[in-house]
Amino acid sequence: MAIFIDEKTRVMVQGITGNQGSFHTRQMLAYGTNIVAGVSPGKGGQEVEGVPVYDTAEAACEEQKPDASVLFVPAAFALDGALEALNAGMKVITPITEGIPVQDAAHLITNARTRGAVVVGPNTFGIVSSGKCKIGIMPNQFYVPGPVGVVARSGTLSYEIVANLKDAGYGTSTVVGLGGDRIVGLDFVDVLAQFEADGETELIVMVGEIGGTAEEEAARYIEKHVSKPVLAYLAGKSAPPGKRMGHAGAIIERGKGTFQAKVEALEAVGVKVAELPFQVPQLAKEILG
Amino acid sequence: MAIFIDEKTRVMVQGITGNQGSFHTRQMLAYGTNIVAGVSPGKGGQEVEGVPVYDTAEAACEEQKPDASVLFVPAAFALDGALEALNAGMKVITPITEGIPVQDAAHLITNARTRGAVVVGPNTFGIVSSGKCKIGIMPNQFYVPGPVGVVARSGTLSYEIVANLKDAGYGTSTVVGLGGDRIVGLDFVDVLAQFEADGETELIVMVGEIGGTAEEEAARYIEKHVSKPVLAYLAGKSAPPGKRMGHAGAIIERGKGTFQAKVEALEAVGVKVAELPFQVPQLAKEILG
Amino acid sequence: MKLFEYMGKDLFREHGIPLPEGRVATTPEEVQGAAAEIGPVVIKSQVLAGKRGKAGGISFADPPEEAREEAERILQMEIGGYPVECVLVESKIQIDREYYLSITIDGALRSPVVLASLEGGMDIEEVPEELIVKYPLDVSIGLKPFAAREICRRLGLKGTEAKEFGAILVKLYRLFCARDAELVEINPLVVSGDRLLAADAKVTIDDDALFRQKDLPVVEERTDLEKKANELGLAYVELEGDIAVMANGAGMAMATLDMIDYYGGKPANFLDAGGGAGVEQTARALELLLATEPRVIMINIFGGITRCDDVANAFATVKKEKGIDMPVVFRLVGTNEEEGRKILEETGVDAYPTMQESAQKAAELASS
Amino acid sequence: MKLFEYMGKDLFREHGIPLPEGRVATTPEEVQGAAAEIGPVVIKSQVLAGKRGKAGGISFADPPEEAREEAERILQMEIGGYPVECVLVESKIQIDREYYLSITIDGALRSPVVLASLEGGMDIEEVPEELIVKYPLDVSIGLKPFAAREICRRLGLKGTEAKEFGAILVKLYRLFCARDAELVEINPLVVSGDRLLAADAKVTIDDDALFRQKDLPVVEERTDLEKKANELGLAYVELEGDIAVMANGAGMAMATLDMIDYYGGKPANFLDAGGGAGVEQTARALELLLATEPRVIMINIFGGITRCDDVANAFATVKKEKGIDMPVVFRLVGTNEEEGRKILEETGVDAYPTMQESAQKAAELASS
Repeated sequence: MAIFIDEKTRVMVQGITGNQGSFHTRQMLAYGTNIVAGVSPGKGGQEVEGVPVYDTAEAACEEQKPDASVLFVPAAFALDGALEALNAGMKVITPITEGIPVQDAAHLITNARTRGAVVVGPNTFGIVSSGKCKIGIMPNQFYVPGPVGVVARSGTLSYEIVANLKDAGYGTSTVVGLGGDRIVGLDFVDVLAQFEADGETELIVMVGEIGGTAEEEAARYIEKHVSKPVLAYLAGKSAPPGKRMGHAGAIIERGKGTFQAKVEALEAVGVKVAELPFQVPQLAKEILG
Repeated sequence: MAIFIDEKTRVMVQGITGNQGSFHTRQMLAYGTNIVAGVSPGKGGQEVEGVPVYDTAEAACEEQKPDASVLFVPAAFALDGALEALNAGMKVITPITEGIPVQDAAHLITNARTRGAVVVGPNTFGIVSSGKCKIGIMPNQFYVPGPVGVVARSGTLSYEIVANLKDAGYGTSTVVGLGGDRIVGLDFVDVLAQFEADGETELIVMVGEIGGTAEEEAARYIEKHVSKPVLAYLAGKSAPPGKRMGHAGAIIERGKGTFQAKVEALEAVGVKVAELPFQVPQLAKEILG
Repeated sequence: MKLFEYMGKDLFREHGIPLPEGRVATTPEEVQGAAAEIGPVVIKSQVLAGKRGKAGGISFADPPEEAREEAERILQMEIGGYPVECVLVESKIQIDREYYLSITIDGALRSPVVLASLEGGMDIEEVPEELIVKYPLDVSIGLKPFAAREICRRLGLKGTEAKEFGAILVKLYRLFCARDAELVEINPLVVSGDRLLAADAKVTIDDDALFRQKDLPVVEERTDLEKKANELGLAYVELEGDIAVMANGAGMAMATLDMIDYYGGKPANFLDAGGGAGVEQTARALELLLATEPRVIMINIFGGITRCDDVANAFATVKKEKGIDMPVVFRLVGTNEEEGRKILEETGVDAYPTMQESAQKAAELASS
Repeated sequence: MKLFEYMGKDLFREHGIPLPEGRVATTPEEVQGAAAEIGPVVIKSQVLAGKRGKAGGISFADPPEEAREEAERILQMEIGGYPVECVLVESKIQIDREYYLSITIDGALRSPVVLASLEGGMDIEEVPEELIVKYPLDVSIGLKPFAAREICRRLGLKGTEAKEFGAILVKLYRLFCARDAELVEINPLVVSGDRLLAADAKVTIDDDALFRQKDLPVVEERTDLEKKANELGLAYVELEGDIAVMANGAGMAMATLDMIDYYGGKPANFLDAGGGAGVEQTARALELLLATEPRVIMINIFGGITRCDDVANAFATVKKEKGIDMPVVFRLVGTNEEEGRKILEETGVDAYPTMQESAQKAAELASS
């Protein structure tokens, strides 16, 4: 099974001729991802790592029928590219791009939702169904098939944890990067629901952090709907409060979002919370044996 | 069965305190429609014909849980009202209003489609599932239950035909007014698909007219997907060409839309076309016996 | 509401769509003055009719004195029944290629649609369908640069030309939305050296949206009677015969004409009384029909949102106040039918129950 | 980017949101002049900090001479660490009631949300939740009048007041969208007789959208080091300890701090090298850390979009060109790890394979 993407997923890379685009196309191909097309306006007819490049997503779709897209395009053009992918019928859209205006993200995600498409990100490391399909920028070597589903707010920290899990002998089913922006397409709850239904996933690891209320909402959801064991690591215990949004933003969260509040919410519904990243495999061992 | 609406439909009337709104609320109630709420900004707390009036659709929904709405509001405010209904969760939205700007209609219909809601109209006489629920402005006395499904582009002409059918002893299952505007929520194809699946409908009557390509598209659909007998009457055989749209509009239709083209398209797929309205019952008799 | 070319170009300018330099002029002297400033010019008659070129309403001129002479001729013309009241004096541009670009509403798709072709400069209906790119727009997305790129790809445009074409298209859609247009058309969109220029502008505004486009100039295309009818909220069409027809609903009106025609009658005109006209409005409509002095009046009302009693009351009022000399054939069913018939009876007019009987009677009366 | 009140009010004016009459002034003389024109005034210090009133940064004054004196005092103040550089001189308005109105982004709902309350004039966080109407907006619909009516209904506003409130809300949403705001807040929205007036304005623009809001004034709130880091596309935060930390990714940076803290170390600052920084950029980032003169530098890179070889190359370059005196603890895994390690080895620095080893080592080195 795996969630959102699998070995049948046909991937299109938008911005494939750029530095990041071509580098990560090579990495994804090396992982075994079925990349069928690239898009780069004005570069149609070229090839990148053997992948045919098209001027537009519709042109790519006519010939290659991709169903998922990953975007390596500058923030100012990301909404245009993502809507192009959506309009061309992609069902999974993964904007790696950082710094997309928040209102652009809101438009993209609203539009995707009404079309039944999933937006992974923006500002995400991507999504990988281990051994089947990697869409994103995570380092290949750590993603081996196994029983642990991982859902993370931050990239590198999740690589760390996935690497620790692998060292301890636990592979991953699917690893999902929610994305670091204020508005992202998926939240913990969406992914937890998929993992709960996924035959390959036996243990779910949440990699969260301070700020927002996503972990608290996840806790409420877990209580009612998740029967599989869930582990969490939350970053930011010692972090400075940092810059806050204006008052109106703060009122939405009303004292939620602190490290302590998140740990309490999760532990109250039976989620084990690791104090440091490397403790995750130890807790996994207790559960999976 | 019946299509789109039935005896369980809970109707909300927007603009209920206006002249048309209150008059037709009385008529609909007399027909037996289950009108559960009215909306009229600033008039919340009043009653019209015993129907409670609310200031907003959301307020009406909180207390009365309607699932279909009919709008008697001026054209300039119709988009706002219809989006309000959509946003409050209505699944059938019926703007009776004439003269809604065409771009407003496009927005409404696009939005409705993504939410799985049906827009009957704008500029429609409404929809009636005979003996069960009438949402609209058609005269009550002609709509008695029976085996004929009617779908019409124009109001009065369909009353005429439904009345003729009734006089001849044929009642109607559901009668749908597509609406007279350039952009409407339903076309013949949408309704034909429903009638084909409807257990109560044995014969389908299309009431069309010159202009546009809706009848031609219906013919193509009938050929492939409709097993039930279909009759048609088309108005405008002797009508003057009238005012045309600009060239770009004309190119879209490219010589389609004439009376002759429509008759040929329909007859080619086995649809009997009546020359005058009163011949419809005669043809119905040939089919239904 | 159709706009004159120069008005359309004012909107183009407002939205940054590149145009040849130009001025509107109403006298030969103004034209000469404009030409003196601009250089070699094209003088374009401003009328709502098409085929101005074939009619001699477009003329190139240089020097300014020739522009003056040409303007003198053009300003006296009548094209397609419309007198030329002003001209647009524009810089004569080098024409390397002529493209076509428009956005309009597609009823079947329920959305705006872009039409684009490399074959511009002629009537788009004469361009073979396979040479036209037709690209429907999703209003929830709008016209984003990606759509412009895709349209350029289908056309085969590349490089700078594709970029300029795309930029114009995005602006044209903005105008289309901001101005509640039904049609915005650039034909031809001229390639002039390394620039693209809108050499013509055809803009039609949605009449139903004029209430929120109040800063637009008003262009009147209707006849006086049509205008009067429209002001009453009714649709009026003039025909050739002698039976004045009033019906409610466009379909019903057409069917009524069809039936009169079937029985050998000839309609003089028809009034679509529309939905929900009240007593006062219907009375005014009747007076309007009376003023056309037909041999017979046929009134065919199938009440829905229109109430039979309102129509009957209007008839009774007009009959009493103005008198009606010609025979009137009435057909009245639907909402408040009983009340309506009663009122009619009091005026001494019977209502027929069916459309065919009334149409037949009207045809008979007209030919007697 | 937070805007000063007067800038926010300029945007309000641009969008037709009603305001008290006012002028910006930078000298007591200007304030006196403004007061002479306006009448009784309120003088409001313009700083980005909150609680200006409590700090004495807002003052009512009449006659103009008093306004001048008050301005003299306020213009010399420092509030929340910010010096007052200008004041807004506004007509003193009659305050009958104070409401609250804002639009912001709700990450959990993934949409803009309206917050409204009849309890304005105080910090909205101090208003009980049940007195606040929270209304999420669907961006595919926008903020239409119906939403304004529903919000008024929930607040209990009626009649003219509801109409004005609704009109302001619709305009505020237009501003929110047109200006790529993250927050637009009116607190208080004052009922003054039969009018509603925005007595304050708080507007925060999405930093990520500044590229398309180039006509806005630039407000700089960052420290020099933060600014320098941001210009390199990196996030920089100053802390109290002695270990400079560079990591890539916000989560990783936080986890690195957590781990240093766990082993008894004290971070001096941290640089989130973010995703995809190249050699040049990373070198500049390192130089920035060096300039803070920490006891130890810990670099924790888990390469994804960031490549280990780029980071190693940057380090090698800086080491060679500038020299690095303090101990450096390196942790380097992920994309192009092998290449990166090889380059590091050549500079004589070993990379630790795990985060805990490196964090522990850094803490040890700092306390030794």
